Amino acid sequence: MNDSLHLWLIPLFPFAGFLLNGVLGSRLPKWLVTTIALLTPLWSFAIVLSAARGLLGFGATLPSLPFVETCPVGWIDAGALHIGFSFVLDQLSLVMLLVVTGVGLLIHVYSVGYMAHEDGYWRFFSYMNLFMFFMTVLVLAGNALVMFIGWEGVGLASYLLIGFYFQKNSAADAGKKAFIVNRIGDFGFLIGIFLLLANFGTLTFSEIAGKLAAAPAWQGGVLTAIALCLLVGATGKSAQLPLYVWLPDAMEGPTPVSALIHAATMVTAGVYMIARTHAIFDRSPFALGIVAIVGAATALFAATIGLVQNDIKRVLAYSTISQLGYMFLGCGVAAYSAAIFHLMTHAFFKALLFLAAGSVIHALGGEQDLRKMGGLRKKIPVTFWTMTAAVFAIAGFFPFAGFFSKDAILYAAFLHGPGGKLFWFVGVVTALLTSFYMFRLWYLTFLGESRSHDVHPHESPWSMLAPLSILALLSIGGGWIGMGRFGTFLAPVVGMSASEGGSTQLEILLSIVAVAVALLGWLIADRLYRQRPESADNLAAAMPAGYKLLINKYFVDEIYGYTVVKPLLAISQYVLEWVVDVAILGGATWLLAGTAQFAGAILQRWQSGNLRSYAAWLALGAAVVLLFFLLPATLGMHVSGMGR
Amino acid sequence: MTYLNESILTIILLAPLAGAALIVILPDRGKLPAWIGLLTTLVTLGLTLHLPAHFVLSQHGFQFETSRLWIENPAIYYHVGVDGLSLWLVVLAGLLAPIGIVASWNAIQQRRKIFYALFLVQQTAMLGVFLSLDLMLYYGFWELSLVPMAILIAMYGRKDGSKAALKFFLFTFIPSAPLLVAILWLYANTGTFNFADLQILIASGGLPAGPLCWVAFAFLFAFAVKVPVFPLHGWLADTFSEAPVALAMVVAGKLGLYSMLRFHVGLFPVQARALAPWLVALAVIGLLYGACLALVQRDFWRLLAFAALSHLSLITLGIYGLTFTGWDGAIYQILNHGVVDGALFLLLGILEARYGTSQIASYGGLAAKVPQTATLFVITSLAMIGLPMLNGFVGEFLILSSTFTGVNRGWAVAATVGVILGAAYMLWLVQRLFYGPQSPLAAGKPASDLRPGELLILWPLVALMLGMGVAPSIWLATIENRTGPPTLKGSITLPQPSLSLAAPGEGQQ
Amino acid sequence: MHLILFFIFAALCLAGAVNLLLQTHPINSALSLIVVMTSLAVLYLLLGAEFLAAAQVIVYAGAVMVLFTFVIMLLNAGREERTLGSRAARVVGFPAVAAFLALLATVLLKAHGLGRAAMQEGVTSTDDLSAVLFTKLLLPFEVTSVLILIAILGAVALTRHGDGERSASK
Amino acid sequence: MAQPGIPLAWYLMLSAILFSLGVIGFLIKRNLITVFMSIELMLNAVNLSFVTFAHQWHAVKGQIFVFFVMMVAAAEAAVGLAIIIAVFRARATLAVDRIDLMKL
Amino acid sequence: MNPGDMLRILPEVVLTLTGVLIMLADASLPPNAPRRALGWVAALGTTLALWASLWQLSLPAGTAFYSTVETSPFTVFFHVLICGIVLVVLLLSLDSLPAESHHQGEYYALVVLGAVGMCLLTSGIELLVIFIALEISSIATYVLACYRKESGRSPEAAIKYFLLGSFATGFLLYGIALAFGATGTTQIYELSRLLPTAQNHTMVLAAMALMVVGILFKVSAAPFHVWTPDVYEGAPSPVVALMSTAPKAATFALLLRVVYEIFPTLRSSWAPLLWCVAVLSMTVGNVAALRQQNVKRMLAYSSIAHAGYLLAAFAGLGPGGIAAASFYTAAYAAMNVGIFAVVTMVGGYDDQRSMIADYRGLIYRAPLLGGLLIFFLTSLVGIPFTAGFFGKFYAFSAAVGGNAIWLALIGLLNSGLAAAYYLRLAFVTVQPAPDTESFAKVATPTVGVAVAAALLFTVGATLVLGIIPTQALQAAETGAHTLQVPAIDENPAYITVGTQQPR
Repeated sequence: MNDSLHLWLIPLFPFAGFLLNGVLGSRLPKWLVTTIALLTPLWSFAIVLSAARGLLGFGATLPSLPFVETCPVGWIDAGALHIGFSFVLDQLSLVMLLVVTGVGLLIHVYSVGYMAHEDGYWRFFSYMNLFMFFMTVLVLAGNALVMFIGWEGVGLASYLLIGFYFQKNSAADAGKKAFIVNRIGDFGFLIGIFLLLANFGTLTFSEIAGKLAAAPAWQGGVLTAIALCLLVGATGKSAQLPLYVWLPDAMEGPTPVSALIHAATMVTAGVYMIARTHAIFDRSPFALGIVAIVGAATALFAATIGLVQNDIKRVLAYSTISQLGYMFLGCGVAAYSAAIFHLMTHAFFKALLFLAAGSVIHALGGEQDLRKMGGLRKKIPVTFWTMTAAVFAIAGFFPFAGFFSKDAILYAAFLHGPGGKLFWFVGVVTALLTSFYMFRLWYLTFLGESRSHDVHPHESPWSMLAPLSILALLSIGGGWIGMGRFGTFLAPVVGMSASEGGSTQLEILLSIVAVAVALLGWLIADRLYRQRPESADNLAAAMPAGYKLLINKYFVDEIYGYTVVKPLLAISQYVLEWVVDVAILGGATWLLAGTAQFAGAILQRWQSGNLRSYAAWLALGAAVVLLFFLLPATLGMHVSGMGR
Repeated sequence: MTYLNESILTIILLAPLAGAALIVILPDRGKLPAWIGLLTTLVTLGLTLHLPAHFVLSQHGFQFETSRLWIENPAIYYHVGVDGLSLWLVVLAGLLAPIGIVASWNAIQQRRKIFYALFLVQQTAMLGVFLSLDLMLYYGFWELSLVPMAILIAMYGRKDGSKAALKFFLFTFIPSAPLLVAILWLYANTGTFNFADLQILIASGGLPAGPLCWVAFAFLFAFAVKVPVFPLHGWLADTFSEAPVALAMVVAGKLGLYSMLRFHVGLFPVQARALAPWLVALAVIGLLYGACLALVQRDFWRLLAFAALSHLSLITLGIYGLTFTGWDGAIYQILNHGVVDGALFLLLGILEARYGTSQIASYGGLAAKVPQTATLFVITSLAMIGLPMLNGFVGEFLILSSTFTGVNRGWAVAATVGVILGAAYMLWLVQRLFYGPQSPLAAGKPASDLRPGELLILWPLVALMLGMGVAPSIWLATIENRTGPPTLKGSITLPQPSLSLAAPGEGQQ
Repeated sequence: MHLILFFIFAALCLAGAVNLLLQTHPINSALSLIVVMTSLAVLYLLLGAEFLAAAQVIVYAGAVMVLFTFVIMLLNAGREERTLGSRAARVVGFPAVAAFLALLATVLLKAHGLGRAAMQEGVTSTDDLSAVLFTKLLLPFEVTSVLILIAILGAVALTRHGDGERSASK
Repeated sequence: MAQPGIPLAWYLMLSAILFSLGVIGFLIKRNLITVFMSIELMLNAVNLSFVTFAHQWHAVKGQIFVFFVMMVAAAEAAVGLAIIIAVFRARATLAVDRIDLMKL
Repeated sequence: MNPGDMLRILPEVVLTLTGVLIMLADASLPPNAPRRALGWVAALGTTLALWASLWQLSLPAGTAFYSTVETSPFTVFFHVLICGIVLVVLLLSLDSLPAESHHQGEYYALVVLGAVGMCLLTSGIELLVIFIALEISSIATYVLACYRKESGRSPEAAIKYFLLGSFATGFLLYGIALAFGATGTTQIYELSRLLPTAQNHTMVLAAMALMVVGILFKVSAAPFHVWTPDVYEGAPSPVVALMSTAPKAATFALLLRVVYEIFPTLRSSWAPLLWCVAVLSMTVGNVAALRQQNVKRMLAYSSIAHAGYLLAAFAGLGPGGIAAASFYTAAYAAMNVGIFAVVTMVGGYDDQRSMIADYRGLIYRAPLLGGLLIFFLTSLVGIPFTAGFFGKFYAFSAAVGGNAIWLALIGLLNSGLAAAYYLRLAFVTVQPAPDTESFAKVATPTVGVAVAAALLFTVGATLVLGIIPTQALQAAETGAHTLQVPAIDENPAYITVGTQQPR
């Protein structure tokens, strides 16, 4: 069929890969595992590309967007509820798909090298394919419930991949934590779905948008509630305050996983979801405000923690959280295209950062502590140069990709209503911090002298470097599309915000400020870590409280531990199990049984074995029976006598 | 074929009994009883599959019906039949039986004859409960199901079997006393035990309302203990931790929940509605309570017991939400729970058989040693905590969404919280059993992974979980063709979400 | 005349009964019982039951009580032991008997239409008695033979030493 | 006295009192044989009632009943005393209060 | 009297002749000859009697011997029941009595002759006949209870049973005397005709009270049950099997006759009493049984409870009350004789292993006995598809039919409570026995042909009454109709006592 894109094939290929490798992988030769693992996302990518080709005007004409494909058989048909498997391809999902399958494919390739010597090679790739499957389902989803499939599914894949080294308690813990925290977010999403169902009677995004469009005056109220519930879901998946805690721990997984799931794709699902349901958010300024606040706060918050982390992957993790905060900020100021734009560029450079970090770690034989690195520039040059491109991109230097997208968000924030300036200011401060800690990482890793003597770094294999290089190119050039074009492209889906029209003088001015700030961050890092390496420690020593606060990540995990987890366990154990279950309910049962037994004991005493006692009881019984019969009769006579 | 359609239910009921008789007659030599048991249950399963294959979707009411006078006065009929409500439950019962046999294959080392014979009797009793359309016949099977169960728990209990068996028996037997009185009262006032007749007679309003209320309550109470509904779950944990795996997997839920739907809500819709808010509340409390307690259990059977409490409470919520969709979800979830719990029991039973303990703390790091077990366990756990595309989700979603849209948002939200806790305890269990460094126990015992026979039963189950998660319509279509209570029809359906009601903004305009 | 006889023998009856209770030696109790029984025989006579009066003396006072005495002698039963005994008998039994008697007394004393007994009235001849006994009540009469058979069987089975019982088997 | 003789109720009362005394005897006597005698006393009391009622109704049946009761009493005496002998042989006591091997 | 009258007491005649034959044979056999064959003679005679009873169905219902006995489906029902019980008990005794006992002849004769009394008790319609029949059956059981006279317990049981039994007979007799005093007759039909118009209403009431006391004692209903545990514990097990069922069935028949035929008009008086007694019996029986360690004693308490259930059947005055009570008697007999058969085999004639702990692991030592024990216990619990269930079902459905819902509820809750101790025994049976010396020594009881037949009968009866009870129930119903029951009035006066409407 010419007019069919066979969207369902996009997730299906990775799923097939998952099944093949998952079921048979342990028995297949390694090369076959690799082939299956790589070919399946490649096919998906190819399909996406073929679709994109038409859209971008390169090839044959394709059906107009949005293109909807629905499975003829419904999924859940119960009573009045009809939910089908429907996939939607529009500009938004296309961009996401390109990122997901493209970056995903690159990371798969990278993993071939990175994971080459791991035991669960086949297991790793089957999980990766599973992730690709769920992620593409999430992106393509035409209704909220199908999206929820992907939503939960990527959480599952993330859980499995974080816990890949399951023999390590920390890894298993991290996986569990990720899943459960995500589930808390999913709880919000689910409630949101219920609210949608209750208020719209449908979960299909287009129908919801249509119904909203039909009621132009409908604002706030229940829509705010829906939006906030969805936001909870998004904060869970996209590691925003207050549900970000799982992401740093997720670094326990293999590095390609961190790159793919916890940097480039899955964590951006929240942003994607908000963009997808923007019709609802648009009707609730309050909810949007919350989104912006959450985003800005997270951006700043995570950046401060990132300043002092010593684990290379953790720095990147906090930077991811911070960057996701930007995206949320973008959504919060209704600049969805900007947010998606940043999402895309971020996918390039953050994947690159992680992969490069992975390469570093690979080179150092598993070392992740920044304090034990240094002087790697010469030893692993390709890694160094690609990483450098990424650092510049994330720091927001012109003309790297990050510059364009971050700038678009900051500009949109600046223009956004009363709080906009504040958001912008927070964004700029975050940019400063980002620049600082990224260069700190850069310095500590590559420059200076090696601080560890017993390692012999070596450059990574080709399979790892090739993806690095491609991503480096994208990090450099990915932003050149320009916000204007990108915004126009996405406009049919997410609309156009005021800031996305084109560049103005103000925007240029703001850009200059941003670049200046980034430069400032570099300079500070340069001063602290290149010129006077000891001064950083001095600074930390000078502000022990602050440093302690930061290095311990504001004690958030501990706070959660003491306010949520421990009380829950304690209440379950002591109040519910011991008091309610054992003492009250068990006690009640025991009491009933005990009463019966006690009564039994009393009645046994009755059986004294003494004949005369027995006779006494018989006599009593006889007297009672006699009384029983005679008394009513006597009374009756008396009464009737009275009657007479 | 017509003849078969008429007698198929009788054959289904008799098949396990025949197997039991065969086991009793033949000598107790080696695995002979187990083989006969397996064969019988497989045949029974095959027979039950006849039902969905020949179930006429377009035809309303009971199908495959047979009705014969059994006892003249009082008029008790041997009256059996299935509708959408019981159809898949029968198949489920048929499916769980071979699983139970496989679970017992190596766990039961001695006195196999008694075990398998009683197991098959239990099977008949359970099928009988699902099939009976005469209240006395139903009650007969209902009580009969207790005996083999209790005896086997007493015989094969892990530590103090007879105590647990007694607890189980009394907990379920004593509440059935009011149930019998209620049934007798109905008979005394209507002169029939026939389900359909009673449904009409009760709906007609000819019976005095006050006593009817108590009658309905007696029904409910008996079922609620059997399910169990919080706070009547006292027997559950002990039974789970003592009962042989094959029995534990059939003991909770199904019978009670089915009975609630058929005989409480089905017969007494008005009274059920009056009590529904309370039950919804209890169900949600039980859901959260079970989940919380499951978090802190040290023994995996007890953990599973409280998890079951939590899940069964969810189904109860679906039933007493009194919405059409909720019932769909509830019935579907009963099936899911059966499949998932069956697999979990089987897996944990295998672990216990190989490692000799059910203390979670003794385990750890098993995944490297028994990867297949770990994989299947994780998949089953995921199905249990309601991951989309696996079966648990569909039921959960239907129940929760119908509760949210049609019953009460607060309770629905609270119930959803319980679902999250479900993920917590299950994943924690997975982690403590399979992940982390290997425990001394795990390292010390050269235990093997799953055997072919076990795989042969587990993979189809997993496939079923997936199938039921992806294509629930296959089941839901039949489930919806059930005979609802006459008065409830039309009065309660899924509250059609209407924009005009839900969107105040539009109203203001 | 009737009145005097009634009072004398009723008093004898009661005295005998009370003495039966008060005596601690079984043989004394047995003698007291014989007093009661013979007094009752006189009362039967007063009520016109000649045959019964005779039977009472022969069967009861004679046969039955002889049996009792015989057993007392056989077992060499001595005075009653002063055992602590039963509290229930006192606490429960006596009030119960009192209530029982009181209730019966109300019934009997308030009963309507009860006649009076005079010496010459309603003497039943043995003829009348046997006429009924061997026609209308033939069956009970015959059945009594089974009863007596059983009594004999039982007495034999119980008192005969189990010579072939256990010792023989061992 | 308007009528000759005495009221039958007196006989009946005598019977009731004798019966009660028999019951009391059962309660207070400590020797199996005397306990058994108390029962005989009760039966005799009932017999008096029967004879009285027979007089009241001029019914022979009452007297025949008494006759049968006597026979039954005789049979009972035979069996009862045999049992008492058996008890004495097994336990070497006739004290009622010691016959309490089985209780609770 | 006409010759046809003999046909109306044919079973009794057959039994009597059998008894006499056994006595004669016993006397004429050499002292050391085995007397086991006499048991078979007794069994044969009982079978003949059973057949004779069934044959009596072909006679038109009617009376004989100047209206002192009658033959009706009601009497036939109980005759068959009693003969059946006696037959099974005889079979049981055949294998459980010590083979070398010299008293076997007397034993069988006593059982058979006792059965004459029991049979006559159900068919007598003249209080004199009933009194004598009662004494026959009682004296026979007194003697049988004492049968293991060399042990200390058996004579104790007998003396307790005997003295208390006679004591209670005194009350019954006094009641009869008062009834006679109120009407001048002792023929049941005349009584029921005359009583409503009797001058002395209170005397009638007192008569009824005392008669009921005497009968309730015999059926061991609370509070007249105190003798039961001691007697059951001490008496030999086969005898307990007999006396917990056959005389009890006969006395229940008598109770039915007394309350429904003699005092039907006083229903408003006796129904509440029986209501109370029923509730008290089941509760006392079940609760006291909970802590019992001795199996026979436990079953004694259980029989008290079952008497309560049985009373509940007609205390509620439902339309099927009499039939339900009759049926229950049969059902109870089937399972109780069965369980006592098992107890006899396990415990031995000497009751050496009668504690619950002795039953540990029984099912592994003796699978058949263990399985049957569990089966009978299940039936006693009242699990469907056994006689116990349908007995209970009919009893309580009669109660509910009579609007005595509370009675039914209490009864069924009680049966739930009862499950606790029945199952305790059942579960002990399936527990693996410890490998200690004392358990190793326990001999595995051997099941002979006679006992096997007895067990087969009881199992069969329990199953038949549980699965296809229609015929038995029809028999019970036909019997109930022939009992002269005036129509149950619509609004019984007891309703305020028995049945507070649940609110």
